[in-house]
Amino acid sequence: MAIAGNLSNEQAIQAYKNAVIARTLDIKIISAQRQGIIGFHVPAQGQEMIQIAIAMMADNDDLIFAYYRDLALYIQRGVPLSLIFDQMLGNSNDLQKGRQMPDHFSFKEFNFSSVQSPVGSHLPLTVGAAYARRYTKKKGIVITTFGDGATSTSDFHAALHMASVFNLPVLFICENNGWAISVPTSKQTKAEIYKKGTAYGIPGKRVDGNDLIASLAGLQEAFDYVRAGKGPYLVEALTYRMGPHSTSDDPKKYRVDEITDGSENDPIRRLENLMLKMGVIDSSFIQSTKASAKEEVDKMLEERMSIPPPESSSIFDDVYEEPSWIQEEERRDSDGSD
Amino acid sequence: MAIAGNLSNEQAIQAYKNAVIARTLDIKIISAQRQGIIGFHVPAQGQEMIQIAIAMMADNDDLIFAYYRDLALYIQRGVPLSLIFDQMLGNSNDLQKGRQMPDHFSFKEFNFSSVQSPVGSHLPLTVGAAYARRYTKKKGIVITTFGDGATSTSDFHAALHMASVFNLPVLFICENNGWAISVPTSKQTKAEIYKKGTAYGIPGKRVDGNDLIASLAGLQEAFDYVRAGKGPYLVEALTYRMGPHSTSDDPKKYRVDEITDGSENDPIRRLENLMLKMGVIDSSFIQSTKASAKEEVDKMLEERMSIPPPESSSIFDDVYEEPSWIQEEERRDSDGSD
Amino acid sequence: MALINMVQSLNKTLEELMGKDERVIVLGEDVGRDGGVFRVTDNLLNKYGDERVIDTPLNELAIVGMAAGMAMYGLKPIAEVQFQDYIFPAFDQIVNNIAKMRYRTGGRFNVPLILRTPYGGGVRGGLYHSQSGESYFVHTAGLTVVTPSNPFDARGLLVSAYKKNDPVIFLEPKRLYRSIKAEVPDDMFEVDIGKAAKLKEGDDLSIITYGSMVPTVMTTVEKNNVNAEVIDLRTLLPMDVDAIVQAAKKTGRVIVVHEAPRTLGVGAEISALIAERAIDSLLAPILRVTGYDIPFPYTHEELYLPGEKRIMSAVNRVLAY
Amino acid sequence: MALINMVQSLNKTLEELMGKDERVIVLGEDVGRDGGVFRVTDNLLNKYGDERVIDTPLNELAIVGMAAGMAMYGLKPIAEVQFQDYIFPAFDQIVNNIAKMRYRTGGRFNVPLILRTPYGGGVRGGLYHSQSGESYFVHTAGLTVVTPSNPFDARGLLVSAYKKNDPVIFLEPKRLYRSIKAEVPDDMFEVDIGKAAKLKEGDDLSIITYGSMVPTVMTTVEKNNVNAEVIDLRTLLPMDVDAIVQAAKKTGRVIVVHEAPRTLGVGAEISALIAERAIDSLLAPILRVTGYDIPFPYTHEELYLPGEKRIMSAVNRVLAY
Ligand SMILES: Cc1ncc(C[n+]2csc(CCOP(=O)(O)OP(=O)(O)O)c2C)c(N)n1
Ligand SMILES: Cc1ncc(C[n+]2csc(CCOP(=O)(O)OP(=O)(O)O)c2C)c(N)n1
Ligand SMILES: [Mg+2]
Ligand SMILES: [Mg+2]
Repeated sequence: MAIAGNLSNEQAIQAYKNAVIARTLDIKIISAQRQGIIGFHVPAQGQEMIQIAIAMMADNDDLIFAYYRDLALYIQRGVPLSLIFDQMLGNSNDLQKGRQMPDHFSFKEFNFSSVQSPVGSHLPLTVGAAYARRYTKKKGIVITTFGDGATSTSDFHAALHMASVFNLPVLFICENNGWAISVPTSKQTKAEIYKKGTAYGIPGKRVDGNDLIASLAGLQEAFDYVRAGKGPYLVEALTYRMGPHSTSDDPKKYRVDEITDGSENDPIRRLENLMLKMGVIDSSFIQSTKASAKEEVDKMLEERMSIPPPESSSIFDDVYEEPSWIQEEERRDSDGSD
Repeated sequence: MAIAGNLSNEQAIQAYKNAVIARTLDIKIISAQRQGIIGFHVPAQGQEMIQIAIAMMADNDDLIFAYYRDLALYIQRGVPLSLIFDQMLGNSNDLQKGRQMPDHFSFKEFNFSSVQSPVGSHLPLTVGAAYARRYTKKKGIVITTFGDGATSTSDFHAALHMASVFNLPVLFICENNGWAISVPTSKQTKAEIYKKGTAYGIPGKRVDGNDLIASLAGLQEAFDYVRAGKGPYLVEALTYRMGPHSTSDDPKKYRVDEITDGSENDPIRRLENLMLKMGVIDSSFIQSTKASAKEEVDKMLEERMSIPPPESSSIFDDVYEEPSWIQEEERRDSDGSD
Repeated sequence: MALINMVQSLNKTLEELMGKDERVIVLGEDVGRDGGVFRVTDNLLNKYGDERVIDTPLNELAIVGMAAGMAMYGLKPIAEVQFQDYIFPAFDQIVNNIAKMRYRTGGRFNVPLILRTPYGGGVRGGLYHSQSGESYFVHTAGLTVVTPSNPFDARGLLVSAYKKNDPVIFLEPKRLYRSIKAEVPDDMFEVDIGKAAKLKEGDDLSIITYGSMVPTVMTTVEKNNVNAEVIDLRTLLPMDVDAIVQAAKKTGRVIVVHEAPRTLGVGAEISALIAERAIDSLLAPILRVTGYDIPFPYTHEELYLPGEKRIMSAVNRVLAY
Repeated sequence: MALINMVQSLNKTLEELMGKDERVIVLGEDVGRDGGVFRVTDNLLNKYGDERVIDTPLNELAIVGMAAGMAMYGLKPIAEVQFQDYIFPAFDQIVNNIAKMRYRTGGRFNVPLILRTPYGGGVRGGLYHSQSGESYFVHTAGLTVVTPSNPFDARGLLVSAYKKNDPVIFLEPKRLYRSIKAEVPDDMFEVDIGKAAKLKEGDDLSIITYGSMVPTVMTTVEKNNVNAEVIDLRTLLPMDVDAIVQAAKKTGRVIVVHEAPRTLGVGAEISALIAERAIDSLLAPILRVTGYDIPFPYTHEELYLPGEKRIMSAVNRVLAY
């Protein structure tokens, strides 16, 4: 039985569970940040549905250049909580050796690229990656996510332009959450984002990114187009940043929250309500899902917190394949203390 | 009597004369370049009509950010040949003190800004200039010209985006001459240039830039729109670069010339033929116009050539309003010799 | 006189400059409603309206390019780049347009803008919220580069930058935004561009530093009773060559401390100026205590930042020489 | 062995690298049909087709960003920026992505690309076809910066850059493209990155230079019978500190010659390395003969470029000290 379109009940349940885990994780991280356990966080609350839809649509072979607010995307794609926490904590288990701020993931094994802070600057890389994969005849397309603010950057322009000129299989997905820190989308641009591809001959589509079914349906067309080798495609997913921009931000300065955790318009609640209505789940399932998510997340943070930080002298590694005399000398001089 | 639309015979004759002067000047510069009198040149041959149309439509109050290939635009706007040659020669009369390569003009008195080499990088400046003029309640709009290649730059994106977001009176005019050095427009972009405004909510229009009448008619709508305060507008003028990209370029490497000086499809010839047909001019007028243009241009170069270069120590001026100790020390050390 | 921190000092000065000169326009990401992510532009929107305090789209090239156009045509824009790490998309505008406009037009156009940006580490910001990129600007003739190390200089340098008819890169050490308070006069005053400040007299050696490292150096020498003179450059381009050369001549022992990476950091130029002009006075090597030649790490950032131990080790080496 | 100029040497080496390694992709403005405005990529399109030799749209950010993406995913892109003056639109990609990718991913990604670009003056190119911007890159950890001064090194350094698994900024002194010929072996060979070359032995002083200034320095010392050792750095990041320190120790008199502006030019780092490591050997100030701290002028460019007179004046000052 399918809850809608091609979505089976099992898939819907899985998606729901992952959304709950993502939400629970997000809340946990914020409290860990307040306690000084984790340094920083950009909450993904409110954007889970489109992120889960992307992960559901993507093949394992597809390469994803995500951005810093994609927690649910990683979880749906199967990245274990342990690895996520290791990065957030910057501990010695972190695949990136504690080099980046929290939320700046790079899960190569799951065919993710590397998240960076400068907004939009991953986008030109997607073009080169897609070129390389086509040239080396690798399977899969390249998918990238970014915010509404990112569409203003020069990198966005450069990337769409090049992807179009070289007819590359890149699926650009804008998670338009209505805000770039304090700047609403209405002040960010006078054009509709999904139409911005027109400047490059790239088709576009807007989807309701807070609705799993609508997101999946909308993405289908985009994935089909790109997989067929017709070139890049631009999706604008309308969603909403439920919390502050980051743990350093105070949204009261500039807006009234329109969607809050657990309210009727909360995207997870919407999925929940749909599944309840269709009898796919019941309220005890919801309770147990939330409880077990909480237990899992709490336990995992507890566990990962005990992992020590990387060796301090490792900060001199990986500047180059082989450190130059400069890093070696500085490593010696630093002698592990400030 | 009007030759077409609002174009009077006198205006048409004036435009024709200026086109001939621009062409004659361009040819003269190329030969001066070959003789080592002038260092470099980017010929404007083939693009005279759209440039003249822009100058005809612009008010004196309008501020123009031109690019390096706009010789006819300057002439139609009334910039004397003497000033043009002074810049091309980099002599002590050059308003810019010999600081820039030939064709990089800055005629402030004629409400021109300053031409630079990095393609497209004048475009973001137009937005600020338009903002400043609106804020200080100055009359006039801001007009800017650029090539098809420039539409690929990040500066183009930034400028159109900001002009739209702040609803600024900037008229963007792309002189699409078919080539960016060796790269044809078909490889430069997959979209039609006049539609690129869609990404910003900016209307666009394509005009035949090799036809004076069509250019004027097409520009009218654009000027009206911008002057009415409706925001920026994008015009794509189809034209053709008749010569090499510059005096350093050899177009034989990459193309066959499709329009040549004096051929039936040469834009000046087209205007000439129209005016002949309509009886506005006759062949003796053509001859005398060309002869007097040649005489004027030849004489003027002869005259300006005798002007000495700027004082050599002036290279240390104008880095700042007041030189810092660094420039002063370097000026002393340089002592006027290499 | 009020006891205020650097954010307050900058905010107050911006507000007053806007009040006295209508040509002053503030623009940047989140500078309006939000008051800037560090609150330096707080309340300016309320007071002066959105024609003068502009929340821009997310494009630094556009912000800086637009500010440059404004400055060429009669305004006095004060643009903010949210973190110095994000200034690089505007680098072409800065190097090729802003720095060269007066020159290339033979002095007929100029670009009197101020480009403010918070720089430096110490806020657990990792690679992209911690960079000290002053060298990129100091190498660029046509720019003026200043950095205050305290609330007083912040106000004085901002007023001086405002009076300049050329572009000023105004680097704000974000670590010091709120960590120090100082008495700052209510009247406007200037801190001369191009003039260093001697923060402490001393005979045994000279420590030349600036911006974010000033309090670290001062605390270190005071705590350890080092008889050092301490110089705060305040302006990085043009540097106060006289102050630098005098310091070398006076003590013969010079240490430079900054947070930016060593290779071609500002310390290199200081060394070079001394090696050119005061070589005979030198009694010891010129040592540089600086950030490392690595990207700014997230974990162990305290290791990256020069601190007491590294400074004292250089002091002792130089004194023992 | 063939007697060829630098353009021919680079072109031949590119062609061979493409021939032996399918991962090599050449991209940039006008690199295809036109063969590059300086003809360095001549004929590559004919030989290897437009999937491997890519005429790109006019956007350096896009070129460099695309090359970086290629490099991260298995290719070996060799991108061209038509003039170094036009590299700044790509500066953010270079500084924030390319230079920091290996670091930020804990070594799990790397960006093995080569970014070729012609630099320097002497071609009457004015402000925007003449810049020597090496400092902007040398200050950036994560990059490797090389510049050949002759056709032999051009080939050897290009092969070495090709073998590196990290990004290399390959600066080509355009003034020397066709002005010197040299015997260049037909077999591929490497010129070690990080190793300077001693071009001439000498006892009275050491002249450290690189790239476009090498022939000027050599001609000057030969013509004037200066008993100087001449060092061609060849690699600017990491610099050959041993060669630099040895030179200072050997002769005690050092001059640096480069075309880039003085303030925070590469000469500053050379001075600083010596002032740190060989201060006691110095018998004279370290002088810098460099381009001036002004934008590159069009008229009087010969005045801007260091030449015989300025070099000899420094030589004489240092020898007389
Ligand atoms: C180039 C650059 N400029 C500024 C910033 C500071 N900054 C971080 S996130 C952000 C807003 C991004 O908004 P959007 O793209 O809509 O993504 P969202 O955070 O809403 O998911 C800004 C301005 C940055 N990281 N990079
Ligand atoms: C940023 C930048 N990159 C590269 C160049 C080198 N260049 C000079 S003109 C040109 C082509 C410009 O083409 P287009 O914009 O169509 O103008 P046209 O020359 O055809 O009039 C190029 C690539 C440059 N000047 N600036
Ligand atoms: Mg957003
Ligand atoms: Mg063109």
